[in-house]
Amino acid sequence: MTPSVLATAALMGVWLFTLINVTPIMLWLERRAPAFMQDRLGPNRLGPLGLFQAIADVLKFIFKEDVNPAGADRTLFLLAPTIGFVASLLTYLVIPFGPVVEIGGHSFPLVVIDSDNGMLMFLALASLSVYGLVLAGYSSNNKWSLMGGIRASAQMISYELALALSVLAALIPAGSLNLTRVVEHQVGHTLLGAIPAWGVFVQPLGFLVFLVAAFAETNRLPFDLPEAESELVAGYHTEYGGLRMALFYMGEYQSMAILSALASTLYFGGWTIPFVDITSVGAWIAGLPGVGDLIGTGLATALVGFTVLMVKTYAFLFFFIWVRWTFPRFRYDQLMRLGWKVLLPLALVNFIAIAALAVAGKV
Amino acid sequence: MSLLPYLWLVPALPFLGAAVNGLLVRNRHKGLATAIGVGAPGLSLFVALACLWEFLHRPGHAPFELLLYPWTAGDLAVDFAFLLDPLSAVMLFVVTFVGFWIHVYSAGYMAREPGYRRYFAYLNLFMGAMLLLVLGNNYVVMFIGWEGVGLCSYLLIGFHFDQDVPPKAGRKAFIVNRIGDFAFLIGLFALFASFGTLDYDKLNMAILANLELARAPFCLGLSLAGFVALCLFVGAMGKSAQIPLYVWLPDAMAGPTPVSALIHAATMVTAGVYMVARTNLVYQLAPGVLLFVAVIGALTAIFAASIGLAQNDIKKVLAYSTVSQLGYMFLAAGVGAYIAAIFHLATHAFFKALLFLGSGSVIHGMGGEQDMRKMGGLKSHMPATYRTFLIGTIAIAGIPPLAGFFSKDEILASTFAGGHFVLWAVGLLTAGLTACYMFRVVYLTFHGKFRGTRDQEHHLHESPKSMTVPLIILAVGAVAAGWIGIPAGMWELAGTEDRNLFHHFLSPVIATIPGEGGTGHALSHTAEISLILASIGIALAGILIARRAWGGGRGVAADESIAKAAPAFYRLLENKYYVDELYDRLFVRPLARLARFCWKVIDTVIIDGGLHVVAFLTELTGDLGRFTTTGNVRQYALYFFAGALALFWWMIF
Amino acid sequence: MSVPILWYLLLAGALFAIGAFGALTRRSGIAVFLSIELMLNAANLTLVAYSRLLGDRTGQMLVFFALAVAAAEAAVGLALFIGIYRLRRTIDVGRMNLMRW
Amino acid sequence: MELAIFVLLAGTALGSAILVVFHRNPVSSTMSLVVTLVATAGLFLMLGSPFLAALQILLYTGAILVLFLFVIMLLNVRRERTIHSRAPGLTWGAAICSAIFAGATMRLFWAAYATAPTPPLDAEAFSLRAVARELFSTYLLPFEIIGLLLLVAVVAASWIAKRPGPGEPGEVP
Repeated sequence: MTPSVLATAALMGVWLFTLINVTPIMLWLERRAPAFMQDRLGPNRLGPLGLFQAIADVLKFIFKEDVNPAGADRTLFLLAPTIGFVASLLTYLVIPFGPVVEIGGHSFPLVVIDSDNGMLMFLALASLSVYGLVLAGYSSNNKWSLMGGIRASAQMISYELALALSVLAALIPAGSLNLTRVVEHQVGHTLLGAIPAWGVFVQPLGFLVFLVAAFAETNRLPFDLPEAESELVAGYHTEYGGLRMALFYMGEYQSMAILSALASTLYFGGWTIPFVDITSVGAWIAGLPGVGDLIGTGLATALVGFTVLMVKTYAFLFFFIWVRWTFPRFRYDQLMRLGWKVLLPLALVNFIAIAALAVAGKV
Repeated sequence: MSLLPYLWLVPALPFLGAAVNGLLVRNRHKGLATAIGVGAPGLSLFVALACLWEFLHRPGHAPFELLLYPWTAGDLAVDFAFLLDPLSAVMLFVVTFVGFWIHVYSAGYMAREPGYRRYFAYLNLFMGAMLLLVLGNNYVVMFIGWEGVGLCSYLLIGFHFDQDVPPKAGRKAFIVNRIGDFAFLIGLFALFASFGTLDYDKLNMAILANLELARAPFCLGLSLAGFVALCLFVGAMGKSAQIPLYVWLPDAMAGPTPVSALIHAATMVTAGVYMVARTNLVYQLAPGVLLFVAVIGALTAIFAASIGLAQNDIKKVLAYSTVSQLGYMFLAAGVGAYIAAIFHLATHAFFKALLFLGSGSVIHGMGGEQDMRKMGGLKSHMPATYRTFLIGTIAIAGIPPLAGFFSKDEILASTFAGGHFVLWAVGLLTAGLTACYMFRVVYLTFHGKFRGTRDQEHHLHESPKSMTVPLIILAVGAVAAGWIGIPAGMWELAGTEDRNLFHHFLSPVIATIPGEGGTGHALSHTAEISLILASIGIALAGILIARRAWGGGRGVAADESIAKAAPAFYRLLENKYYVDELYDRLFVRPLARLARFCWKVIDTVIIDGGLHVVAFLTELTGDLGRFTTTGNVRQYALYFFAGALALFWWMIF
Repeated sequence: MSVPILWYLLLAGALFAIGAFGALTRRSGIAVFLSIELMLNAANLTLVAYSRLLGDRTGQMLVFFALAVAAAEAAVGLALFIGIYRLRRTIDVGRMNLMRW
Repeated sequence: MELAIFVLLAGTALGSAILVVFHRNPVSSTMSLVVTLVATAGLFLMLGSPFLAALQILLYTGAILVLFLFVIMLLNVRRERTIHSRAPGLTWGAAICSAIFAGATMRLFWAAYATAPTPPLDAEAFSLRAVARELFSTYLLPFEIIGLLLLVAVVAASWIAKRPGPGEPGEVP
């Protein structure tokens, strides 16, 4: 085992742990946060702040009976949740959470795939997650599911365009598909000498398009038409229960987390803090009495970067919840109109504008 | 901070305004449409003035080039670049200034139009294209603007597309212009093929470095320079309404009046003059073509002026007057007085825009009536319009110290000095005619008794502020615009040094050919003064004749008595020398007949007949072959695949 | 051990033949379409393999364009199937015999 | 190692390709094609073009085949009773033709490249940057034309698939 293989394994482990745990945390947050918004308490009996409610939810999912509906296409029915889950689990590979750090005399980039094709891989893998929903919709042999699947495929194809275009526009200033470069570019420059050149300041329009498209890609309100409970019972996962249902939930929350992390990386400086060099923060922590024995500067830096990225990511996740309890659902035709006639042109305009600015050397 | 690098804003702003108004604003948001439609040219004017101010303070008025985007296709390297030199500076000022005030005027004039927003989108688009034409630093950018203004002209003439006449007039303008543009393009091709560039500067240098090539015989018995000059002049003929391509301009009056003022009087139609002045080096190398230009110009001038005498539609008179004045400009260019041509262009832009806007105000007050026979006595109803219109009339008639006098006089003096006495006489006569028909308009419209219906009389009113203010501003221009070009003779008379600012400003633009004298012909100051007196005299004579004929409340009666005295001649004038009918016989109908022939004989008999034979044969073979076609798609696919495989086999093994 | 390019080519040939068989025999229009996509994919594989073999990027360019054309083809083709289904309530190519004499 | 991966990918591609052609359920056929395409993308990756691999997944599986599924579900195409043509002549013809084709191409490849060594991968020339540079310089015109083609295809598709209005041909009673 060479150090780099070990490091990659460690990175993947950290990410996997983080992503798997997003779901319980979100399950809890999604009950408590709106409760406070609506001036009620939410689940508060189990554990401090009701935190153990998450564990209870997980246990419930695990021990529920696994039902196979009559007339379902069995292979596809079993395959569907896994596809969605795995596809969304793979996309973390390209998101960095720190600079190149030195641990034990070796340098490691804090990203699993440190490649110039990183962003392309991300888009490619993200585009696969639609199969989970579509297949679930088809194989359940249920009209609600079928409708949900059709809606999901149309919606995700439509919004993927706007999403990809805004992501590509966000990459232009750095001139690289490698997300580490993108983050470094954002801290390496300032706008008007004072504002950090975060993507959100350089291209607010692009960020807006990204945000809306991200909501649609993750099937969250106000775009949760594929699982609209008042129209389609539960859409594509109507027939699912137990652990398979949990897989859908996890896939969905993981996509949200990944897209949030991506938004933080592309538009909010990723693992960095404006005007603060996190390597020096890491050095400071490592220099604290008693800490230096435990972890070196490199590991401390990685921890700081990871924490910063997570804070940003969870801020976005909270925003997802906030929006869910704020907006009503779109109608199907409104959804399509928004995607094709508003977001796509806006994304194009943003793309062309940023490209023009880049050619002119202004960003 | 230097503002000149922001020169690109000048055309960009109107384009932006056009895009926003045309694509985003809704029809019911009239206030927004006005704010954008008038605001964009206003900002553009502001930037232009700032740029001009800075340009005037550049040492030696050094030309300023702004490269926006270098574009290359093979050997053809055309930069998207702007050039601000004295010539384009003059044009820039005229276009933005007059253009802006006409936009302001339009806000009042078009207020009740349902297509208000569309109108402003077009008008802004026009401004942008015109500024592109004027500011481009090479012929291709100029040509883009040239076509752009042509398009806008077409759109705006046919603005009332739901009526019968305007779309036809728009089409006519477009088609006639195409003839000219075709020649223009050929000229550009010839230039590029010979000198390998289309930049003004580089081209001039290339020509000066290679005079033999320019003078060498090229085509049609002309030298290269001659050929190019002729082609470009044909282009100018189309755009600037010269004989024989002038026919579209009078018809173009079907468009809204501010459009006539902006496009068909002040700016677009003068593009031809600008282009000839821009190309002056080529013209100087082709004296024969130059003379041709002068003759065409003089002919157009007198021809259109005489038609103007017998027209009853107030806008038609102004249209022919414009044609005539454009003839003047080409006369000037033809005798080598390019600066005089540009000078007249500038002053003409002011007073002709003023006259058109005045007529628009009259038409507005009359509720859409354009026939002067139904007007009269409007003086008391529309005092502001009357006063400004009168100023414009005096200016065009050539009475000092108003603008028209100086420029027209300079043209006549240059013609005389160049030894073209016949052309000079024609020009002088035209000046008299101009004074005469313009005062006829004033007398028929504003003096005497009202001849319209009682409804119209009841409705009569002075126009709103947004219309009268531009009138007043332009009237000031029509009075004062000439003072920047007071001729040398007058300075002599006043005993001071020559302060002909305009001449000094523009003279760097006029190229000099090494080994030849300058283009200016010396004229003794006494001669100059006597020429001035002669032109004042003939203008006064024209005015007096007009007063005798139409003044004192005689009004339309005079027309009738003239018609009775010389019926044939009057009818000839009234029907515009039957030129439209002539073109109809000569070109339109033969073409229609040719098209008919193509349709009835070539198409139906020969082509269709041949096709029928082929079709019959096909049908026959098809009847035989259809036993193999079962309608099964997969079977066809198998045939296809097997065939491909056979080919593959045959090719490989 | 490095894989010889030949193997890729052979695989592409096999995929193409399978696709061709499907395209010729399947009844469902969509399945025919899928088979055609399979053939296209085989062709793409050949191009990429050759590109690698010859060290020339042209093959990759062609694949790029082939992908774009496939997208256009799929859009129009599927729209056609929707139209046909709407008219005739079937997408069985065996029953689309309007071209029959 | 590399050989093992190749065998795995190639086997998957071949097996799922056969499933594409022989599976009764159109959705399963489509999913098999997805597997083939992903496997092929893996082969692309092995051949040193990660760009095309990503594009293959992004475009083919992520968009085109989802469109297929969408249409299948929209039209609600169910299992076919007999999946292949009932005309035996046609089936045999197709089988023979395909076999001939496979044999001919394979023989051809074998004859030409049986001994051809695999050249070393020139990572610089095959990098995303180099590919992009060539695409936007040498192949700019085809690129623009493809863009136009896609636009035309989108317009055509939306027109063809549009529900016909009353009185138009194709109106469903």
